[in-house]
Amino acid sequence: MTGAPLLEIENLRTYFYSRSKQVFIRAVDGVTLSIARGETLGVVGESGSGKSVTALSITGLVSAGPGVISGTIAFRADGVEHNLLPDLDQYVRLKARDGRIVEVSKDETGWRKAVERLMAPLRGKEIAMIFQSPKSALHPFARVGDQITEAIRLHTRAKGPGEAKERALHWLERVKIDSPRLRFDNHPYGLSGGMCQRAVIAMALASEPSLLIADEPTTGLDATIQSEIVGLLAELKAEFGIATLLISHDIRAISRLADNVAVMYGGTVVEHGPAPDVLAPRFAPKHPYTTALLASIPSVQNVRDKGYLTVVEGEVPDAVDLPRGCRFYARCNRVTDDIRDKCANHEPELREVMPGHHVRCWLCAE
Amino acid sequence: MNKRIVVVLSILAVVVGTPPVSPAGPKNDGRPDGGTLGYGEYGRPSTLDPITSNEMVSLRITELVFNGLVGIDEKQEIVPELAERWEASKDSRTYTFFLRKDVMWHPKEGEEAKPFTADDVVFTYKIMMHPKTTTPLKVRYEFIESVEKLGDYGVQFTLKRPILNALAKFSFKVIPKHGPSHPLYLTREDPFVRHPIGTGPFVVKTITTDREIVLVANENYFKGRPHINRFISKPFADQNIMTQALMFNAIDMVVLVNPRDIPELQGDKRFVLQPYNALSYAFFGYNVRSPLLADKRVRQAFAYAVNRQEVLDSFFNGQGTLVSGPFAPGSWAYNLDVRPLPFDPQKAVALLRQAGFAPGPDGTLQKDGKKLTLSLKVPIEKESEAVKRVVLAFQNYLKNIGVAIKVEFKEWQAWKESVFQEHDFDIIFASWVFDDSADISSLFHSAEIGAWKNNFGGYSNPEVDGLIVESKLTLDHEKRRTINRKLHTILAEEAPYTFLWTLTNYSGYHKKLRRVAIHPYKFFSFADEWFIPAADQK
Amino acid sequence: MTRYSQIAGEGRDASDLPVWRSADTLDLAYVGYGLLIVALVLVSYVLGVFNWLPHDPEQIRFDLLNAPPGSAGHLLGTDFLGRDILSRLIVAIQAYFLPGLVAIVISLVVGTTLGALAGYRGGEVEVLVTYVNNLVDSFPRLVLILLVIAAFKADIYYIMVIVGVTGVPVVASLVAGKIAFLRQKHFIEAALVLGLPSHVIVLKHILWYHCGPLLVIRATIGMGEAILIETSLSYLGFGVQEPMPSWGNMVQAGANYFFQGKFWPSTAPALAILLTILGFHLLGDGLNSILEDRGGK
Amino acid sequence: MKLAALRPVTLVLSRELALTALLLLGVSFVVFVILFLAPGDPFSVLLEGQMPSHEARAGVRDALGVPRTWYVQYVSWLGNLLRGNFGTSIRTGLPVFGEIVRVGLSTLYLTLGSMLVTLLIAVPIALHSSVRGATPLNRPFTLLAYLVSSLPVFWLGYVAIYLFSHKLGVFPLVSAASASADRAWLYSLLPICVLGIGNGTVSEVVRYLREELSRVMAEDYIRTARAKGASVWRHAFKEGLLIPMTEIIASKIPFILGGAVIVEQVFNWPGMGRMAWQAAQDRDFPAIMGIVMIAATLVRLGSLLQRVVYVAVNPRASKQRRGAGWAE
Repeated sequence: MTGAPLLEIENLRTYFYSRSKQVFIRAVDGVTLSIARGETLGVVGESGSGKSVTALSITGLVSAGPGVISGTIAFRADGVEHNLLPDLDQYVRLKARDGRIVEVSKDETGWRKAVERLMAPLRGKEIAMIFQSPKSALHPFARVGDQITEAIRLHTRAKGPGEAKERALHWLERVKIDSPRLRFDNHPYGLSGGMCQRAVIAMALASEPSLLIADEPTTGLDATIQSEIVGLLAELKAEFGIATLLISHDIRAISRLADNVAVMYGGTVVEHGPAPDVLAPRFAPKHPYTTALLASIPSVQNVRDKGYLTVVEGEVPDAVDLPRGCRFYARCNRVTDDIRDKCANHEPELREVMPGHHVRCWLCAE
Repeated sequence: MNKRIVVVLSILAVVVGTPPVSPAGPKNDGRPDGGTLGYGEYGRPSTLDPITSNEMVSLRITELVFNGLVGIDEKQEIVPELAERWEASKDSRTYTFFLRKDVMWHPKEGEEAKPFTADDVVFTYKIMMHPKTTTPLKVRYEFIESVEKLGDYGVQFTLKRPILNALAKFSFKVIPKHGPSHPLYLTREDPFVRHPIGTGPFVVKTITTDREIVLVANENYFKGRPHINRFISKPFADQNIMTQALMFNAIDMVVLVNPRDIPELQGDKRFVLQPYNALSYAFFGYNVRSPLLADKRVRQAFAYAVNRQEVLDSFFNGQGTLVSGPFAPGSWAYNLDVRPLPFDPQKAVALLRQAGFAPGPDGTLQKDGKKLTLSLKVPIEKESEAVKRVVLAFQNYLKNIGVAIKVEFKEWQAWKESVFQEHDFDIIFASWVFDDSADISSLFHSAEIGAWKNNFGGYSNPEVDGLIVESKLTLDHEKRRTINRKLHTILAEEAPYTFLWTLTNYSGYHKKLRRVAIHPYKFFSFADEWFIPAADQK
Repeated sequence: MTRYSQIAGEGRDASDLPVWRSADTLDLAYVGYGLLIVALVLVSYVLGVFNWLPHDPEQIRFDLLNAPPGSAGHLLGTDFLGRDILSRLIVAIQAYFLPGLVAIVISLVVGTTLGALAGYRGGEVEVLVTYVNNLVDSFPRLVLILLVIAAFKADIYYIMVIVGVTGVPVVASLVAGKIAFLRQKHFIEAALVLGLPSHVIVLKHILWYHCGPLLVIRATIGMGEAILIETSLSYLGFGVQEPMPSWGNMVQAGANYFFQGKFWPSTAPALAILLTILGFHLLGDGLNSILEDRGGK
Repeated sequence: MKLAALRPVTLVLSRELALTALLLLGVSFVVFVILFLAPGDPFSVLLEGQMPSHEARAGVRDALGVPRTWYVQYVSWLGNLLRGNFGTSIRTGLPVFGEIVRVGLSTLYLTLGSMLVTLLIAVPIALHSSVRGATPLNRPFTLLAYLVSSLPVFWLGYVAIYLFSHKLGVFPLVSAASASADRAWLYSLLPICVLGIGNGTVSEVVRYLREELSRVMAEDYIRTARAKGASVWRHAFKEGLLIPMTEIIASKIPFILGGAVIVEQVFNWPGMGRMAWQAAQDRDFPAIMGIVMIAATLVRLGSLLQRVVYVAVNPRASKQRRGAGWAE
């Protein structure tokens, strides 16, 4: 079953419940994605478009309860298929008064237990994660080396602390940390952001996972370091070819690393296809949002074309109160009168407009 | 009420006596030796020697450890102790004591026991009077001019002036010359005050980390080895807990049971409640310097206004007797013909009217614009329920006749200063404890007015002064008796105090203790006679 | 997903409910209880002041010493002088009212001043304030009070001054901490940029807007502490003195009869203390979590 | 602890020691000032029972060799303190220092024991409610913690004695020394528990631990730990439990010592508290000075220990300037 993708996300919905407003915040609302072995899938979108929550949902790290997750996530590691979302609804009880849900009580304990039971064998071992702001992602009190060693001892057949340490050092070298033996004994506060991120990456790779989720790995680092890290990731990709879910709003990073790209907007995927096509400004058909997004990237290309940079006008829709129709409708500059009604009132499907290229827009309806 | 103002005076002595001298070694009275007695103390002793110590807890210990030249028995009679006999000169200015020759000091650890000699007596007196010595006793022995030893077993005291009942004063406890580390004076830094050695029936063995004082029988006590092997004094910080401790056999004896616990113990067959008559009475003392209280009718009115019997009955289970005058009841000087004033509010009001007081707008009496409002000062103590009850009851009674009393609680020290030094008070509630009920000169003689003198109320009355002096000068017992009865009558009528009652003290102890007799104000004087049947010694 | 979709769009009119509706019911219960207690305290204070009492709290009944509850119209029974316990409980509030206020005012005023200085000025001042705080914190409260009693006198106001002073560090660190937090959020810089004079910033924006609730909560807790301290001292004989009733000296007096199986004289005031202080605590806690919840979302 | 970690510890330790010394100096001065301003005269205690004349007092004064000017008094007193000589108790004439050390040990035993009890109660509640959030299980316990924190401790003591000694007869009512050895510990159990429960800090300990733990649980590095499948506890323990625990306990020592004063009275425990009370009554100034000093020292040592733990755990601590340590 090599053909089957490594990870298949089907119509994922992750809602948070806000007690103070007594409503659901629909962070992720019907995302469908899939990653094949060795593929790097880039996910782009403004902040608040639900990229990170998607990632966290996959690894069951969505913490802020009470919330609800539904849909299916199929993960196929070493020939076994895991459904990462067993039926969690049973742990949620809704109390509705005159149509509105006034209270959501959630059996946190049961919920967590279920998730943990499922995730225990996968997390870290099969699915590793890289986070943004690496400095805070590392344990402040523990030596960097030890943190990596821990991952190794947890998930690999490294025998004894000695060997584990060796492997840890080996990984530190792999991620191009200068004088790894020295760094091994450093505490996070002793390292620069870039080094921390390298260490985090080393920690993630050290357990030789089959899926790597990089959640905005370059955010919170200054520009030069960013490109360094991207470069590193590129090399590692070439070297190991680990399937990667790369989340970033840094289009350039995506374009450099991703095979396929999914564009998220308002908690759902609006466009999904091969990286070159999706990221090529003139490629058609294309979702207006993607166009706008690309147009807003500072790049020689853009400037030459227009002589100025455009911005995506308007704001990301409120996750609490999503429009009935197309989520981009309010900001869309390509609505034509004959489809305006549809745009306003009916949400378009994500349909395959070309082999392997999906767009969610009425323009591409026919 | 364990802190009291102690006035120490003395009584007429029968002149000469030569009692039988029982040999050292076991008492051959057929009663079993052995057993341990643990008794509870409220508070801890400051020091364990007779000179620097100043409260009841220490007093009890010193009574067990030391002896005086003479002793005073239950019947207030002078009995020989360290001195086997004595002589007074005709002019009663010199007293000669002939000491026992068979008395040994408790051995110091690692040393031979030394014999008791005249040197020790002289030493004790000298050290007592030394300016650097910290002791409450000095003032009591200023009447002695000199002391000299007549051989090893004779001491002669010369008095500055002949004073009445000098003999009883020689009951002061004698300490050994080789005891204190400093030869001239005794301060509380001296180790002796914590590890005293005496001649008494019990020897201080150890002080545990819990401040329990363990005393063991003195094998060669000159009156014969005491029956009980060990006395243990256990300090308590809470009287309720102390009573509980007695009831749950943590201790065997409480020397002075709190009145409120008496019913509980009475019901209990395991314990004996033994009354013993303390030579004391409680009173409200008035500051006659205050213009409001200068008029005796006011003071009398107060006496009429208070239903003392009711208070006694409901707060002290009637354990006591009302007193009508300045002498402790049971003393020969007490005049039984004078009846305690009855409870009679109308009379009280009438008296106040005569004194010129009329009810003001707010109900409180007043005289030419001046309200009849008085301050009643009371010392703060942790265990002060009885005091509170009496004082507040008093306040209540006087309110009923339109007198406003402001009750003020002050810490012990501050209270003493404002009462005895600054005389800044109208009324106090206190009680006198006598070791002789017949001499009240320091309480009411006008010469005793002044800072730190006992006539704190500033009461002065020539007639009373006269009578007091007269009674001091007459040596004829009957005459003195009539004089004192007269004094009693006058003071009862003058009411410088409102005389309240004398309480029956109860000691509660486990019934295994036998032949327990308790001295009115020295408590453990007869402890060497107590015993525990062999069966109960466990 | 239909299961959740029905409420999906209904955020519109549901947004921004008043605090009391959005808050967790139990927190509300806490606060409610706390407020009830506060109200009770105030009411009984008024009752005491105007002497609207079931009985004369001073009236001694020789025939009714330590009478059990309900006897002869004494709802909570009588004490060791046959005085009505209920009336005394009510009157006793007054024993705390002013002294407690003194303690609270001292700790709040001094505390906020120091805290604000430390947090706002920072640097040397902060170090100094820290030192002072640690210094005060070094004294066990009760022992210090005993010291002062030994030195001066067992006056409730003296004691409350100590309680107030020893309460300073907590307040100071609360305020300073808050300010430090605001600094992190560049709140103060922003204000400065707006050209606000610093006293306005400190007083109005920092203390009033951000520390207000904290301080209110501290005040209630401070009151509770005052009551407990007074109780302990009453046991030692140094508390509020008769004839003025205080819950402390009532418990103390009543406890003398505890072992004789007469519980009510001490239990009634003890419960009063318990419930009151509990009320103060819960009020503080409830408010805390509600306000946080608000701030959080 | 690895050698690398040791250096900062010693460094900070020395800094802390200096601060402690400075604080104790301050303490001593405060104490002295209070007592110096005091009206009345401690020496009258010596003459209790008699109505002392001023000359007599002066006599005592000279006898004890008390200098008259305040700074001489202070300096000499301080000098003595440093030499471990706290003067001699006016009441008992015993050297104060030795006396305090003797009773101090039993007080220390009492307080440490009760701290343990407090933690045994507070930690589970805090853990449960911080990890699980408020559940019907831990809510009542939290409430209970609040309840006991509002009890007058001496009354609690009476209740305890009534129940366990009076009614059930479980615990002996006598102090350790006179109880037979095997029951000695039993006797000490009751006061320790009463103080542990009734010292009024349980609720605060619960609250603080809960908040700290939930704060740490929300940290990024905990998420990282979960992401790599490591045990959350191992990662959260130091900052989430160890440090807050030491902090709160260190800061509560004064309260617990205060509670000890009462509990020692009730349970007849031969400790510093009783000595303090006695001294307060008798105006035994040297004694109470000494007690306050020792108590303050204990408090300081507590916080010193807390700092040591903090530094040992947090390698960064030695780098940061020691902030006010605001509880935030």
